[in-house]
Amino acid sequence: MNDSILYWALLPEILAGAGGIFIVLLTPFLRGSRDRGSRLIPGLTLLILLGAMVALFTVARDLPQSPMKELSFSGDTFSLSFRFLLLLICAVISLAARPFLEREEIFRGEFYALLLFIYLGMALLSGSQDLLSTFVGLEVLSIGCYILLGLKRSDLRANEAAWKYFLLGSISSAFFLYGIAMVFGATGSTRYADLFALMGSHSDKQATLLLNCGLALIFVGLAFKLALVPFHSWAADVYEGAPSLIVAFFSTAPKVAAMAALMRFFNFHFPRMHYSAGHFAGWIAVASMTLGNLAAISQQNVKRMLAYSSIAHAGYMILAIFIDNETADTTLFIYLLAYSMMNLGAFLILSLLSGKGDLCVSLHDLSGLAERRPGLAALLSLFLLSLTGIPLTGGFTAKFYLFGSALKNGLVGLVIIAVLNSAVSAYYYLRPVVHMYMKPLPESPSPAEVPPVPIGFALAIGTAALAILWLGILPSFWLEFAEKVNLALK
Amino acid sequence: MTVPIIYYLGLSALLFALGSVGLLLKRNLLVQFMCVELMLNAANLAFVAFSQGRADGSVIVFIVMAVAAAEAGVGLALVVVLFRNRNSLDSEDFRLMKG
Amino acid sequence: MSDWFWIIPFFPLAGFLVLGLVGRRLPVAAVSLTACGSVALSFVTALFSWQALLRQPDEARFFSQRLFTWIAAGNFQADFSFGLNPLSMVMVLVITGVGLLIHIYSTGYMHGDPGYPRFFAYLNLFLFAMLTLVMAENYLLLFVGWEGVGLCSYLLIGFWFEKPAAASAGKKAFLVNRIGDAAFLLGLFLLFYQFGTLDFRGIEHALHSEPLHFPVETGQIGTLTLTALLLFVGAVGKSAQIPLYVWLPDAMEGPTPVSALIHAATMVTAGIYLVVRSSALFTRAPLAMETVAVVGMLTAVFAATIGLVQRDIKRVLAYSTVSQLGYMFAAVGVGAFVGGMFHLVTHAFFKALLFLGAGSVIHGLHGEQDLFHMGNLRKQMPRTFAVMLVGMLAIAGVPGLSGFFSKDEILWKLFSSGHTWLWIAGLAGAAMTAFYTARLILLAFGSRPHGEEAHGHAAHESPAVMVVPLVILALLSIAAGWIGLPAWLGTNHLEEFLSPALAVHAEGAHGAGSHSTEIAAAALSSGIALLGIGAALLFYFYRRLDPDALAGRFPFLYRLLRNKYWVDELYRGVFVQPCLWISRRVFWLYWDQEVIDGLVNGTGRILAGAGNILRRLQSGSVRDYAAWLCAGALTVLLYLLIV
Amino acid sequence: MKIPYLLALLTYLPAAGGILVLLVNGAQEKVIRWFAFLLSAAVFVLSLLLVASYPLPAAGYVLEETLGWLQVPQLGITHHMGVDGVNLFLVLLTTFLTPIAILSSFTAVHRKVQSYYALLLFLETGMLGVFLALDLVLFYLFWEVTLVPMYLLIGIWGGERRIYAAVKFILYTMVGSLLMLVAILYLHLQTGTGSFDLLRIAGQLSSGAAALTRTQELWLFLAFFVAFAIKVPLFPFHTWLPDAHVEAPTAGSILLAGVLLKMGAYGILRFCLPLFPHASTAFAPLISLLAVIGIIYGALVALVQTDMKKLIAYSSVSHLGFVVLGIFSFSLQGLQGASYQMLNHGISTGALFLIVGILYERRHTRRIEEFGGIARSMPHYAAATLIIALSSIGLPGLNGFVGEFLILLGSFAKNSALTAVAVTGVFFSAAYLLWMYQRVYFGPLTRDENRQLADLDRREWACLIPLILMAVWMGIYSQPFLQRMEGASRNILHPIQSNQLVAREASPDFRPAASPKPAAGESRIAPEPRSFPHE
Repeated sequence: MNDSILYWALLPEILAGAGGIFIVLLTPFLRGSRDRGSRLIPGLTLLILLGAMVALFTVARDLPQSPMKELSFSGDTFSLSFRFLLLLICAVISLAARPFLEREEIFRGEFYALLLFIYLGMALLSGSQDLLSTFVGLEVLSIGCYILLGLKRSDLRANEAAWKYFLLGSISSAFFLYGIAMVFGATGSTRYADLFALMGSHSDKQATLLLNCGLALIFVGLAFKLALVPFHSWAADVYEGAPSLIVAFFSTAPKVAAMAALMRFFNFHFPRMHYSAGHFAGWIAVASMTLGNLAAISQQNVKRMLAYSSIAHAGYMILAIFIDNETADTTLFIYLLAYSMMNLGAFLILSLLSGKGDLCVSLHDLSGLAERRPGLAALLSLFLLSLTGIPLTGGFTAKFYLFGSALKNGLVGLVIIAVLNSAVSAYYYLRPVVHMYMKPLPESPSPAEVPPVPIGFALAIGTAALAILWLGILPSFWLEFAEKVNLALK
Repeated sequence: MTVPIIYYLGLSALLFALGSVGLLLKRNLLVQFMCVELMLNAANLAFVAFSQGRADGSVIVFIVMAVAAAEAGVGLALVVVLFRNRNSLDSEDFRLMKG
Repeated sequence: MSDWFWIIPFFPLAGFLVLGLVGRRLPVAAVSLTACGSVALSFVTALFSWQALLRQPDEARFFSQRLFTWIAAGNFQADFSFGLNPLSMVMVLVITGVGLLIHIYSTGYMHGDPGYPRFFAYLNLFLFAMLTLVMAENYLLLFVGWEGVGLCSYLLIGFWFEKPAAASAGKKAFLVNRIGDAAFLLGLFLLFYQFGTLDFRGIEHALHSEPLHFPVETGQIGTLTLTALLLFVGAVGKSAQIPLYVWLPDAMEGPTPVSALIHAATMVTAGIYLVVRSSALFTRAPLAMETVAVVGMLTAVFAATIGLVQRDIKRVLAYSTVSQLGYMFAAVGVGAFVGGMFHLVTHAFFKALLFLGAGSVIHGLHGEQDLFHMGNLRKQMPRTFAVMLVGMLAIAGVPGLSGFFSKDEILWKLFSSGHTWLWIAGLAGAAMTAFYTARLILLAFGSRPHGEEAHGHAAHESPAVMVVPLVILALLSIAAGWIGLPAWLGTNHLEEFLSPALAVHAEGAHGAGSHSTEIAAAALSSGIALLGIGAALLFYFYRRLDPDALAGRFPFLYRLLRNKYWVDELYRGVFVQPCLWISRRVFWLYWDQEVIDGLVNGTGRILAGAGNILRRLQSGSVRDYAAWLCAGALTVLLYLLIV
Repeated sequence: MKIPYLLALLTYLPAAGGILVLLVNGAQEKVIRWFAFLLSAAVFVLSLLLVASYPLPAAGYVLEETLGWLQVPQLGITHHMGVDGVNLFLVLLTTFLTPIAILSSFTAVHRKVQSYYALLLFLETGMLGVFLALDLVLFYLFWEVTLVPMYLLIGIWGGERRIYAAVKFILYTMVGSLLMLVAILYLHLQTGTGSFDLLRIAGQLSSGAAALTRTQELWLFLAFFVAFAIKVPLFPFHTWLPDAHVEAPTAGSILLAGVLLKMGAYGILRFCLPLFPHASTAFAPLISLLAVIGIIYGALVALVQTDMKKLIAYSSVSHLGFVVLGIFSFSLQGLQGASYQMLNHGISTGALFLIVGILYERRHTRRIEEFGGIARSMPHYAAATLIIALSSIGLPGLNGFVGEFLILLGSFAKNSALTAVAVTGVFFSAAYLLWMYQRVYFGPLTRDENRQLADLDRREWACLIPLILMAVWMGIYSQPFLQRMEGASRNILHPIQSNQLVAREASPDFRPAASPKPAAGESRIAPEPRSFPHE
């Protein structure tokens, strides 16, 4: 393998990192949000992200399609598709960020730099083939997130959310790290390829035990990021406390990255884990879906409800990790694409509706929204229907593909449970729809006037909606795209 | 003479457990933060133990330390913000959200 | 004419369409003309068809015309095809003839009613349905007519729908008939699966040509018997026999011409027609025949007893109709198909006459129907009195009049076929018939006792348009008997005419018995009739006997009869109320709302409750969360180590 | 006339119209509703082309088309649509009822007019897609897609308890359909055609190229069937229906009763029977029993309702029981009768809901006790109601009878005792409708507010007359319909009958046809073996 190709493969990340550093260096010279220069930052960030995307596809042509197992970072097509998704999410967020930040009076150039750095960490996570680089990626991601969460210093709820996430995240990092140590102890290496090779030859019982424990703790570390039960406890509080736009980012991008890492680690490199881990993942999946859906039923706070919903969705997705056939990564990608777009859309709209300080996010606040803002109501409904998995939305395509793949693997029972869970979820996803369309405008207190939609938001939400519909109505393009990823495996 | 690896590991596990138990018992934010640091360092200790005689293990330890330091920076900043807003360091004062 | 006979039902249909669609905008005269004219056209066509039929040789006396295929699925096919054979010819003549007279009568009777065009629309529709019924070439098309007449009956009984009693009576008629119809339908299914067709001629052909497949089911309940019985249940509903007769007395809520046409002359005889038309089938099911005979005679006597004490003039006639229909069933039940048809024809005339006469009385008294409020009408309504007297004598069976011949033939056939008990019951019924009809005449037209104030003084004779049909019917009531003279007196033209339609199967019922016995029996029955009339005279004319005293002597019996054996109350208490109660309490409120919806909503509640419990785990304290995290990690570790 | 992609055009034209409706200025109410009406009427005219181009006799799909750019080859989903005798008239029923439903809303709906008509048009697309789809996933897509407009129609323009009803409606049906989705996927994987095309899967199964074990077949059948049974609704899955109907706006009720319920029965015909002949046979006794219970039960519960709409809703449970009974009689008569009864029910029950809606618009109540004697104030209305009620009762000469008769005839051969019970439904249906009729229309006018009720206006006549004409036509001259249904019904029965043939030949009690059939104009197909029913 030619080194130049390797660096070439990292071109998007290099771009993003350089851009981030540039912004960080730029900000001290700007005088707050009023400065013309700081107004340029969002556009600059978007430009960098788009440039990264272009770079991504440019280098893709020259890259081998199979994973380069001997490298710590593989720029194969699998990581390529996930990096594309991550860039997309970041771009959508950066589109909507400025009006949001200005409304909350926390506009700072560093936000954009953080976004780019976090992308860096996530990209690393998606292509990493070495436990150490995985850890670094995870930590870059985490630390960035801690800062994002704490960005709104004056808001006590946001502070609490940040603290909870920080503390629990650190614990999970500790677990992850301990897991790495154990694996390292058992095999003497942190490279996936080495681990894989060594595992086959091991007959040492102690080492195997150590290895298994290590793998379990690594799983815990990643599962925490995905908010899988029983590592979900942070999710609801953090989603509720953090500003909606941050949550929109937060509930999507890190999950994409963590899922990619899980996929690469457990599906590509440790297929033999399938049996016992698959079983266990089954339990975790069932627990996540069920707990997420049930706890969401009686939530009054829409953000909190969506937090539980995302726990449930992580439960569905985890099925894909343990699918032992060639469709696993396609399935995961399609599901994540749909999931992130609909979650982004829903949270962005909530962010618009909830007003400054995210105060109006209860179901009651949505009552009669269709009268006031039919367009927003329709879009929010679209995202919610997609989350439910109603056909002609991306959510359906994703679930369809996922259930199909899982059935192909013989997971009939799990699929039936998942399907029943979907039916339950329909109940709470429809509640906002009920409020928006079927309840009258509340008389008192009169609802906060929703300001006109800033252009950035409109573009961001439009992108998400378009993606959802595209994936729902004409999924061929995306399936084909995702199936190219598939080749990476075989 | 080398200390058998198992001792290191035992100590590391003990520290890790201590950290987690401390987290469960202590209400002070700073103490909680220190417990987390303890857990991270326990893991680090395990690395050191495993990397006996291997260079790359030691390198990892340094990387981890760097990362932990970054985390500590953010964490302490958060503690400061929390204290400023609430004038308290009791973690039970920060239960606005639940259910 | 043999090509065009099928148009007979369509004249009234056209009349119905005209009246139904634009009747409200037409002048009264145009309505009357359309209504009567369409029936008259039918009648004339029927007469021509009859002539055409008579010109055919005996064995070829049928016309048939397939208009189009109605329903076809797989090997099932039913056509819209009309036909005429002697049997249906007789029915067509009666229906169009009597129908025409009643239409004419109604133009007078209904004059001034706001629903005048509607009334005639219904009446025309009824004739269409009735003609379809009798001219149908298959059972399914017959069923169309069968239900069609039921519908018209419903509409006409409830013609004055603002009267709650009328609305309710119409519904009752329809529903009680539906019970019979359900059985009828089952009978049709059985027919189809035995014969592969529902065509009359196909079935008759099969019965005749494959005697091995379809033997006479003596002493066993075979499929043929079951089929026949199911068809008979249908007939029981339509012809108001026990136990489904309850609708007919209530049906008197309708306008009187309706009672005359539908509930006396035509529709209610559809059951008889059905059995006779299915004679090939019934003769192979002796058990079914016995059932028909017994039910018929039971009804005849049962209804007659109720008729003895009714006060409402139309109700007396209604029970009389039920009773006379019973006679007809008894006749066909013992194989005297011709006898049954004969009585059907004569009954159509004299009962229509009696009803129309009663209508004339009611009309004259401005709606008064209580016999005990009438009296002395002989003077005010002499022509009505005269024709009703004729009708009464005819139904009572006074020798020489039509009723005598037809009833006598039935009684003779009962006797000669060995059904002695039925014969005795028939005689008793005949006595009662004579009594209650005489009572009716005497109460209405005779003088009042004790100086009771009668409404008679206000009465007036009906206009000519009502009286002329009465006179014609009276003439027919006298003369119609002569078409079916008994063997000792002349030729039975009716039997000759009908026998090709009934073919040979009626022969078996022709029992032994010489002319002398037959004469003796006739003498006995006429004596019985006179006895009944005499008793009525004693009670209500000479007043030698006091009916109240008699009632006082047998209070329970009297109350039993007065209250019509409490059958309506019984049905209400045993079927209707429990059914409603179960439907409401058990099915709807309990099963649907408690059990099923309880399960559905309960599932929701359980899920929400579980969710709430899970929510409570989310305590908000970061230490708890950390505990979850650690516990989770521990679990994962343990699981991987153990499994 | 040949129109390329006629089926797709038919299906998507209403949706395109719906989008247009959403785009115009919402204040132009008149323009919107006339546009919606004319568009749906145009779709109806277009759908008549299907009949015009229908050759007789036809057995298979007379019109099939696939739409390349809407397929998903990666998943094996094809955009395969087709018309045969089974769905032809259901498509027509949909296109026929939708303009009527739209027309009926002209004065009833003044709130959010744009969304209302757009949703009705979207709903039409969904319904047409369900009937036309010959690909399992495509079918499922449309199946689910119909839920949303109906849910919103009930929830936004419905009555007082509309939210409960709407949520119950969508959750009830969704539980069933999601299980069906699993079954679709499973079936797809098991047959290994790599395609969701119904014809290919059915071909694989019937040719033996792919086989299901008995257990698999039974479970798959159940998963499909429960989804359909809920939609039908078959007792005891029916409790969503009364709520949904009572709360839905008139047009919603018309389409819900007229078309949406048929989707369930159609699904059974199109999928359950051909794909799972053994399971269908195995479950037939149980399902027939449930159908008969539904017939009687629905009728009895309808009898005691105090709300007219609820009464009609329960009557649907009863009527659809007949349909299911007919389908599971596995006889040509039963099947054709069921297909016919679906149309009848669409027409007569749709019309009944329309009628109740007309009254509701005037009085804003549907409680029976609020009325009485309105035949005096609204004579035309009463007459129209009577005709429709009689059609629903199954009076011979009107459409309802033909279907019920054929169903009962067909099912009698299979299970005469059960049929005998079902026949009593004939009595009860008359009981509840005539009793209601008596209480609402007959009797004295006791309430002042009923005295001044206006009789039908021109628009209402325009809604009712087509329905009445259809009721009469289909009652008197059923051949144009039955002939076209026959070939397809035979196709559906084929796998079941070949499955049953063994049992049938073993039956000793077999009587040959007794008499030759009377000469008939049409070419009849050779009679099938007739066996005598066993008690």
